[in-house]
Amino acid sequence: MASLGIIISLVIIFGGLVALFLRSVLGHEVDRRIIFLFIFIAVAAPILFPLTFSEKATEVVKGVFNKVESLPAGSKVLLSFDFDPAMAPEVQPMANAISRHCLEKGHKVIFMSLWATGQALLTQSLQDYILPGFPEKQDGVDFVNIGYKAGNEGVLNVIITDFRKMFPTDVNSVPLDSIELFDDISSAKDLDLVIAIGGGKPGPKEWVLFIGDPGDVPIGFGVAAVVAPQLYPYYPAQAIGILGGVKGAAEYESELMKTHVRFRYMDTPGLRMMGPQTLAHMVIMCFIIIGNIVYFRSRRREKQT
Amino acid sequence: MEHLGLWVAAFLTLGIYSFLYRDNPWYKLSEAIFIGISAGYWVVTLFWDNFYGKFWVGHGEDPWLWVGAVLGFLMLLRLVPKIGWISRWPLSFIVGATAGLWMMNYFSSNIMLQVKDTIMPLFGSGYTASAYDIVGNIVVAVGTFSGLVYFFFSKEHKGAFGATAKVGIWFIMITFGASFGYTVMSRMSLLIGRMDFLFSDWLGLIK
Amino acid sequence: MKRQVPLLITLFVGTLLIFSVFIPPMENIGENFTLFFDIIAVFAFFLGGGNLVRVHISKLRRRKKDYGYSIITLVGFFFMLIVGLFKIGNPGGIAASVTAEGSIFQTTFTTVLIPLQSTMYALLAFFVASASYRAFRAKNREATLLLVAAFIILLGRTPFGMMLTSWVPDSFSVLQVPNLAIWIMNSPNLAGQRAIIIGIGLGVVSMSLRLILGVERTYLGEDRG
Amino acid sequence: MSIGKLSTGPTVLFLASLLIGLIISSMTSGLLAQSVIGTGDATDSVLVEVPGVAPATSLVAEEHKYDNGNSIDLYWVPSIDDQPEGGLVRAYHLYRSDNEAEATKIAELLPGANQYRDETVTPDNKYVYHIIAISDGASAKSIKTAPISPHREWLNYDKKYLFLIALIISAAVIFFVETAKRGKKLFIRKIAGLEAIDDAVGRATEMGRPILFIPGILDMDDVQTLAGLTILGRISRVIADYDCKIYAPVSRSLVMTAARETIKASYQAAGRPDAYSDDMVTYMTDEQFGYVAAVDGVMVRERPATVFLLGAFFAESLILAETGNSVGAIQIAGTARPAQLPFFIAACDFTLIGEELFAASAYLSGEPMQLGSLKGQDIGKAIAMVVIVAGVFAITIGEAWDVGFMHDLVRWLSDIFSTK
Repeated sequence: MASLGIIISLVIIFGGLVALFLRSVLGHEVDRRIIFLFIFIAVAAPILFPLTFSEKATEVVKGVFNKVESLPAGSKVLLSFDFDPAMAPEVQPMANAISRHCLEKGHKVIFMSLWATGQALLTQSLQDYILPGFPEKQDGVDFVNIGYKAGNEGVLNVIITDFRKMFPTDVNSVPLDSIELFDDISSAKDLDLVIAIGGGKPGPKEWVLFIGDPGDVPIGFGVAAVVAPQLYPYYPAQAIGILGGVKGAAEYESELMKTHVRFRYMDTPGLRMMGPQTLAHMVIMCFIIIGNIVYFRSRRREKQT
Repeated sequence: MEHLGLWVAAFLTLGIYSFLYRDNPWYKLSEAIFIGISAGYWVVTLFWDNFYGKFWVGHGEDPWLWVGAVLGFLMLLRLVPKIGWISRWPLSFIVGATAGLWMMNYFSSNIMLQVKDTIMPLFGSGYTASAYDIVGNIVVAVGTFSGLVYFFFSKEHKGAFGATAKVGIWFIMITFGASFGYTVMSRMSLLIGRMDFLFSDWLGLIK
Repeated sequence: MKRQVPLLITLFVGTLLIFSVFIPPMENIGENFTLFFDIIAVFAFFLGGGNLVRVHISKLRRRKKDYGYSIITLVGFFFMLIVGLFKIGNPGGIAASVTAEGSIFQTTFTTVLIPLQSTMYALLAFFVASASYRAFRAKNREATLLLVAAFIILLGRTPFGMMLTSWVPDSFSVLQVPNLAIWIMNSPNLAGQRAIIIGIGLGVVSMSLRLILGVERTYLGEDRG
Repeated sequence: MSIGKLSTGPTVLFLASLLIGLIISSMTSGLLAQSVIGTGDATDSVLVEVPGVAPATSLVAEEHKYDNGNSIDLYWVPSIDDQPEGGLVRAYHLYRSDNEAEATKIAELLPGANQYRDETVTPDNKYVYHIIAISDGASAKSIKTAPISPHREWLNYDKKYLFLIALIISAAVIFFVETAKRGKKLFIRKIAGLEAIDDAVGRATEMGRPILFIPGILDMDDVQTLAGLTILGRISRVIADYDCKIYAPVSRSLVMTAARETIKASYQAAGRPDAYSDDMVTYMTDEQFGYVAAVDGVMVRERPATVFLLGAFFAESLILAETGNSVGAIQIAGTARPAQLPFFIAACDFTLIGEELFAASAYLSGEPMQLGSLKGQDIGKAIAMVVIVAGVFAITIGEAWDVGFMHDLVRWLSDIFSTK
């Protein structure tokens, strides 16, 4: 049913575009309302009948993915959820995808947040989205949620030398000393990978400055689309990769589904959001081409007369 | 009650969208509601936040606030034709303050800091930077310089100067094209949000 | 009096604010101005709101075309005014915040204004498309650059961007469309932005000086006769 | 009073005050540079020895320079027991006593901290500080600082370069204004969007349709709105001459008042005060998108021949410009918000890019004095360009071949252009 709907919609969109393309060769302009209609269908159809494109990951996204993929099982990975509810729609999908990936690979995952508003989001997404897929994982052995501590980059300045000084216990008040996962972790230098998800301050830049550079720990970024361009200067020297906005999440999800059978049917909010986005971008690009054809036709006609 | 709210919201949403086809009574109705309600909303919030919150509560501690109130009162003298010209005083106060405040503000953030940020090496010590970085740095330096040439007012764009100005406008055009393209995605997200509202919250077509 | 006083006020206030940047005890004078401005704006609202009411009542009185909509605007305006100023239906009474959850004022805001705002905002998705169709045409070299930059960035944001150029070897990965898009955002885009921003700074400095010195005085309604 | 006289007075006043400011600042800089420093007084060593942890040492309280006398900087050497690994210190507690009263805790700091700025002091009060290193079950108090009282200072010497460069550029603007006033001809190139204004007004007249003017959506406290209104003054002068209709819906009450004054004066100057009416400017609503909905309605119903969009615009830029385009209006737009310029470029016939918006009213006035100010702006641009070229050159050579004096030059330049 759904696939029939999307096929019909795609036929309508691309059939219409071909018709407009032929008209444009004859030099006919397109009414703006027809453009509006196309945009409406291009966005509405994939929402009603989910349509996902397979994304081929770019180098910057692969940087993060391959690192998680290539680390041996049991590596210590820290994920920091440095965002608030306002930023969540953009970065939550990638936070979920990366968390799942790390757990699937058997890494020992530490979850934390530098944002006061991040702790609730973190705890909730662990409960609702991430952990239900991994009933076999044990709190304290395979993963641990150490929550939020006040102090912004000051927190990082402390954990680079001593985790326990800043986080005496995890979020459930279990002392770190009695948590198996922390047996051979004394400072952030002992981590094998850190992925900072967010994009505000404190965020990726602070992780590089206070943990990545001084501790020689690889850092990956997952950020909102608007801040991504400002972070490219850190790649590849100081950051192993960057996921930017919904598109970054979609690429990561796509890569994840390709390499892990387990995730073939997982929930992919990033890819789902990319359906309408991609179609709309395609429609706009087609109209740019049609506009240029009309322009060149009419100019040639002017020359002839 | 919640149901009613949903239907009101959907009615108004579709009313605005009907404008895309053409002007019509449904849009006019939504527009009239929008103007009336929003103007009222602003009066009320301005009154409680600014007049009550800032002046009424604070004037005891900070007598300077009376200056604002007096200037505001002078503004109202427009309603009296004979002495309406006095209302130019608060106006010129605002203009002077805006000009003075923004002048130094723009001076340090737009001119000084931007110039400082442009001063960066084209390549690192012993040419350590990658070709990618070197090209990027050269492009930034050349682009900023030629862009400034384009804005020169007191010289005709002719000869070598004109050629540099031309390069400058090319850079500016690339900037505009790129920012336009980059924004499309977030604009689409807004529409996706509205569609989600219509299809799932209102009609319940998708779970 | 009518002409000189406003000019002197502008000169005095403007100069004062410029110097306050360099004089620590006057550091907060800018904030004070913002406060004054907020208070003046409330008074001015009598004029604006009054104008709104007057325009619509006169439409009504003269039975102008579409006067029915004026009734709706007026009703909406006064409804919000009464509900908000007297805090009717506010669970916390008159002492509570006007935007308290559950008050009629706040409920109207969330059910009427928020959907209207976000729908109006979302119209942009359509207009971005129609503007691209019309504007991105290769009319001359400048327009072509605009078109090409926009097209590369648009393509770079879809999966097809990667597919089209995935054959490019990784050592030349900068030529793959998504990477090219990133490069454009980082280098030429940054250069253009900087030139524009520096230019704006100078424009503001020069215009502010013209205003403060009284060279520019159109805003005062000064007749230059 | 004639124009010449009226603007000479303020100019002289302004220049004189700038000059006096500079002289005073350079004279007092030496004095100001000697700031008061209170260091730990050895005789006052009231060390509370709780065995187990060592105190922080060398606590120094120093007045923060060039401020209103409301901050004191504190520095210390952390306790020797504050080590990255296996250190004993858990926190530092900072204490202050005001005017010899009992000391109270003003801050708790993380281990590793070695400085703090106390911004809760008032000028001319006496303050004494000490810091306590806290560990599990033990604590150690540092020696107290000598009493220090912050002073209010009258000039911020840190901003001397900002002042100097502002002075140079302002002087350039004023110099050319004065030069022009003395009758020297100044060349200013044509600006395309502005050349089009006359045609656009003429077109509206021919078609018998109104002209719509939108001064942005911000209030009078934004400098772009002022720029828009100054242009409105020039345009409405032309409109009055052509006897065409102008309509300006605005979103702020103050802008409404100012726009009315502006148009009224232009009509008076054109000798047609009778043709002016307050209905030319109406207030819509302060709400961003409510205003857009209203203006869109006006556009499709009044079908203006020409639309001016000059001022501060946000996301609504494209909505307005596309609607204007759909009714077949000629559109001239301008804003100083870089994020919105691409949309105006795409949807309007002419766009004033950033600086051109501010130059427009001067250019349109055609008055030599106003044109002179544009020339002054160019001096600023020239300075920026020279600094960029010199700076990039110096830093590249300095980095690549490690040339000492090039490093110095770069350090000097970035010192000047950092505004603190």
